[in-house]
Amino acid sequence: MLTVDLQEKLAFNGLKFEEYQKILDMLGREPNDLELALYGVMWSEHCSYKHSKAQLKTLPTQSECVLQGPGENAGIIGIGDGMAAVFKIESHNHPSAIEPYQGAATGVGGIVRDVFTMGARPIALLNSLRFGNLDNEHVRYIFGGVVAGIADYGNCLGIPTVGGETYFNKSYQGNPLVNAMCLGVMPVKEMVTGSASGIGNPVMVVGAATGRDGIKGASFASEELSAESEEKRPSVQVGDPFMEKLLMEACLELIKTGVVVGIQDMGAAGLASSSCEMASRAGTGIELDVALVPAREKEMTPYDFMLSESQERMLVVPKKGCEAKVKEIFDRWGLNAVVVGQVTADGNLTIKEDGVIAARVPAASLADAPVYHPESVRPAYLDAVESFELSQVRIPETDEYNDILIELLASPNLSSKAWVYQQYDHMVRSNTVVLPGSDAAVVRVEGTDRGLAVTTDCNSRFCYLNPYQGTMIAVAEAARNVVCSGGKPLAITDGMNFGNPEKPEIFYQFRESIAGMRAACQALNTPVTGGNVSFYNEHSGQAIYPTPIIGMVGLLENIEDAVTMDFKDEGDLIFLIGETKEELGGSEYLSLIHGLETGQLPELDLNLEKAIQQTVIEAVQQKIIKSAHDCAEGGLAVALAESTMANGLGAEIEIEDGEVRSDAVLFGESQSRIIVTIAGKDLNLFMQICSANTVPVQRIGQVKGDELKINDWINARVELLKLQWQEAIPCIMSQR
Amino acid sequence: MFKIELKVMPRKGILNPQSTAVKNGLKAMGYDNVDNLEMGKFMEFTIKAADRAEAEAYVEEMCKRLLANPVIEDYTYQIYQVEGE
Amino acid sequence: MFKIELKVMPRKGILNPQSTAVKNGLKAMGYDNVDNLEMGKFMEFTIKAADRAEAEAYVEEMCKRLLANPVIEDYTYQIYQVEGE
Amino acid sequence: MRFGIIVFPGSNCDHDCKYAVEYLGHTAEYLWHADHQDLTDYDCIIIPGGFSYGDYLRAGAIARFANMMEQVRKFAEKSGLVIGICNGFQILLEAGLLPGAMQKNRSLKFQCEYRSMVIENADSPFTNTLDKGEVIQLPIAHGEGNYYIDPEGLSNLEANGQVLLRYTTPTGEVTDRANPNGSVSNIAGICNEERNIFGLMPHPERAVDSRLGNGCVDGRKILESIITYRTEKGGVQC
Ligand SMILES: Nc1ncnc2c1ncn2[C@@H]1O[C@H](COP(=O)(O)OP(=O)(O)O)[C@@H](O)[C@H]1O
Ligand SMILES: [Mg+2]
Repeated sequence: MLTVDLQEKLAFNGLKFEEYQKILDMLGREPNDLELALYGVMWSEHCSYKHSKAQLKTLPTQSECVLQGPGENAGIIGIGDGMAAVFKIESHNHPSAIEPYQGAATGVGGIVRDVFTMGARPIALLNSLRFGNLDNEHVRYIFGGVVAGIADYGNCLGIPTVGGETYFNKSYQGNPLVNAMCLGVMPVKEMVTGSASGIGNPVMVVGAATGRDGIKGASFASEELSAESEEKRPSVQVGDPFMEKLLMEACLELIKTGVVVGIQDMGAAGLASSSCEMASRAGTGIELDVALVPAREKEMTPYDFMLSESQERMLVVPKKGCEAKVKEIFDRWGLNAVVVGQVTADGNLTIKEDGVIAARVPAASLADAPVYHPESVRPAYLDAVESFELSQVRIPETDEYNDILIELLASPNLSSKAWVYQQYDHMVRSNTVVLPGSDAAVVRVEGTDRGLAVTTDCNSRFCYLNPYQGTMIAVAEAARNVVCSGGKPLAITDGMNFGNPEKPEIFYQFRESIAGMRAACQALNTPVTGGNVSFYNEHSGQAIYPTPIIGMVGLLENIEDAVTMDFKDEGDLIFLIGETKEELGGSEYLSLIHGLETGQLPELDLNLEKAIQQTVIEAVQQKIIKSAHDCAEGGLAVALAESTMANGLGAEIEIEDGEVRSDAVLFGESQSRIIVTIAGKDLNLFMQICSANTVPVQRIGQVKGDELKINDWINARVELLKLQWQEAIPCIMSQR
Repeated sequence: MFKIELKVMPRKGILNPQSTAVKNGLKAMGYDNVDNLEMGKFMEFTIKAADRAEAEAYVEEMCKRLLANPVIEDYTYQIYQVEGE
Repeated sequence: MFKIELKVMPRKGILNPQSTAVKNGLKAMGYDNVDNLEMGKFMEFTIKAADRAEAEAYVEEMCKRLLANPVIEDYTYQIYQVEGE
Repeated sequence: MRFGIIVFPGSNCDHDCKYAVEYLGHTAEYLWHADHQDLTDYDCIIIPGGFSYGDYLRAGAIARFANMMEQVRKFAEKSGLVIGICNGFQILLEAGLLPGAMQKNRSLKFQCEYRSMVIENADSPFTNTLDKGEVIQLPIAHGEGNYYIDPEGLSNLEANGQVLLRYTTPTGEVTDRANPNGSVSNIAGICNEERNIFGLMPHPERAVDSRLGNGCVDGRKILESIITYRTEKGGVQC
């Protein structure tokens, strides 16, 4: 019976009545309050993926290099020389909306733990950020706080933050996105996982003491934001990067000793989720006594202990008899390491307080939330998008283009992001080969000559206008960025940020997006090794643009093959690989200059994409590519301008004035286009490689002087362009 | 003119790594007799206002908008009337 | 037991970046009536000591050694006797 | 040549320093902050960058009480070479081994980028392979590198030639724009009167391998100066 009392309880725990009935069936009795709370958090969207699970299953997850696909704390791929790369992306959107500095900082802390928990040393961080428009004071506050939070946390840890993306669009006004990605490396043989196997093995809590921080944070992340969110928010989690640094060093040292059976970080839903996930992965049970857990505050209840999201803690299952070894290592780092229970054979999660049982439920049942197949309806706005006619947009006069280019370069979306990444220590550990500011960043795998190219990409306006194709393009663009830095794309992690999946139009976006990712990942042979889904990104009923962020990792056999986007030497020849079509739909140009966020997306031919990427990879291997840069937001003109900035080297460009309207030539965002420069002496070899791969290529000019000239459309001093491009964000942010 | 002394302290129950670090630092130096350490910010400034009530209204507003972060900090202040127009 | 309230403020004449930033922030938000802003740290803690003089000696020493940097900071404190052995 | 690198719990450039020293063909050993090991046998002690104890009170404030810092003091008193980089510089200031203090950058932001700086004095164990007036480029990466010293202290530093590095434009001009953090007189690095202790905010150890970053290798010259000094003078005072 759904009494008022029960109704309140269910609402408090975020459970539906059907879900409650499923719990009754599983238990064969009524759950007590603590048990109900455990189901509440574990079956929250954030922990259970109940609306996305079925869709995620359709993604490709296998390839020659995948060692660990989705399901663990992070994915793992082999990168040769007996080494593995470990990586994952995670969102911290809601916490960052409420408390930008701490929300973003603890987001970084969480993803770093996901990586070192697999035994890997984190070697690089990236972050993908979305905010409302910067002309709003609150948005500036959120933006500034998020960047400072990421910076302070990562910098203190001594992990370089080497890349990411930063976009501004009104759809994120009340609901910013903060996704953090971490990449680590380790010898393949040192892999560990988060399973609690071995009946009788001790269960230990290590790291920070537990307070009442962020209780029910997972449930909070599974609701839409509203004006009341301020009041409802769980007590905010505060990060302690120094503690995390100690925890990381201690855990890596511990894992090397070989005494660890399983280890898992305590993220969302803290002790509850870490214990039941470790047990259910191994098919075992866990029994623990909360009275043994080191507490930061007085009079904590079992409920507080189980649901607290205090940061910088881990759950460790060592081999029996090795407790002292664990303690010894953590002691040296000045950290707690306490046995709180043991692995049991009964499959139950048993929670005691001072020896008295407070809750006992099958661990697998907590991890086995219902799976939903929500209804999906094509949103009506797509009709208008598809019927958009470009001919209604005026073509600018020749003498307007200089100003248009400057306006684009000085817009927050296309301007330099140095204001962001200079707050991040992107060089610490002396392995950063390609610094932020180019396409993908490249980090060396220490002790080898190998490098990993990493990038995050997503054009969410594209994904809004066409979720399927927009997501395909995101994958292709990520791969293109890896290739432009000299790498070969290997695998991805995905950060899916969407609105409320219970709304059919939103679920349509999600389903289409997954389908697009599937198609592109298959074609490019870059499987998905893990990721994160963040739903309910809405504010006052308004959803964000669908934002499936693609975090991609690629391999360079030798870091000396690394390529950057900037022009290197006067006289180098400039080529455009790929085709420019009359495609302005969804472009930054249409949005900024004409105020239109609509239109059909540029086409994407995955076979051509592959061939073009292959061409660049081969040319890189022949060591003839001096610079490479893909054409993304802002099109050809912006890409060329970006390549002039670093060294102040201009270019003289002649493009055949053909069928495509001039603004589309300059600013259209046709896909699969890469600008490369080569020395004159390598012309023949380069053309051979292009024709062997049958890709369209045209020589468009050469590196020359200190001006950028494109036909009779653009003629501007690089210094001037650079000033506008560089100062845009600093200027806005200093006018607080 | 009024002089304001404003204390901005971390909210009770919220982790405060700064305080912990100082506490541990003192302990390591042998000051075992120190306890309950909390660390926060202190600001003093003058404000021109018609009267105490107006000054207070300003201070409240400034705290909410800039000087304190209500999500993780509490503030208290004292107002003194001082010379100066 | 004694309770200590310690204020560590930037030395007079030393341009303190935090104070400057807050001052500029307030100005930018339109608070032209604010002046003479200084920002520093506030610490409170308890200390076990036989008497006030001993407590004071401890605090002086702790300030000199760790809690303040005399090159750029001045400190002042107040000592209150409180319950607790 | 044998370098010792002090490791605090929150050090993170210890690793970079070791890499740089080994890259140049010398040996580097880590020294745990809590140990009491005598340092006599080392040619140079490096106090690396990072966040020694989280730097929550003031950067370097707690680290200076580490056992190893007592050894560093003794080592320096006997004219041993000590170089403190970034957080290492902050620790040397807090320990009183170098004069002055650090404040937060005037931008209040952490800043990581390559910066130009001029060699103000080439007559030191840390700059002898460079020329006075030579402009080099090194990465900076700090949030509290805004060096302060009172006017009297400053004129002493200048008079004694203790300012070794000053932030400049790429062409060597000392301008306010070239100053990344608000340091008095654009100071990037100073030594003590005896010239055997050097503190600097920029990171020479991050600029030795041409395959990294923007390819700049000017950091070698600082390390090579130390090596040259030790090889030629055998380490007997200055
Ligand atoms: N939030 C961020 N953190 C770190 N680096 C960033 C961030 N935002 C942008 N960048 C860097 O700025 C450069 C330009 O970004 P973007 O224009 O998104 O590149 P692309 O279009 O090639 O993906 C890249 O090197 C990117 O890594
Ligand atoms: Mg790119």
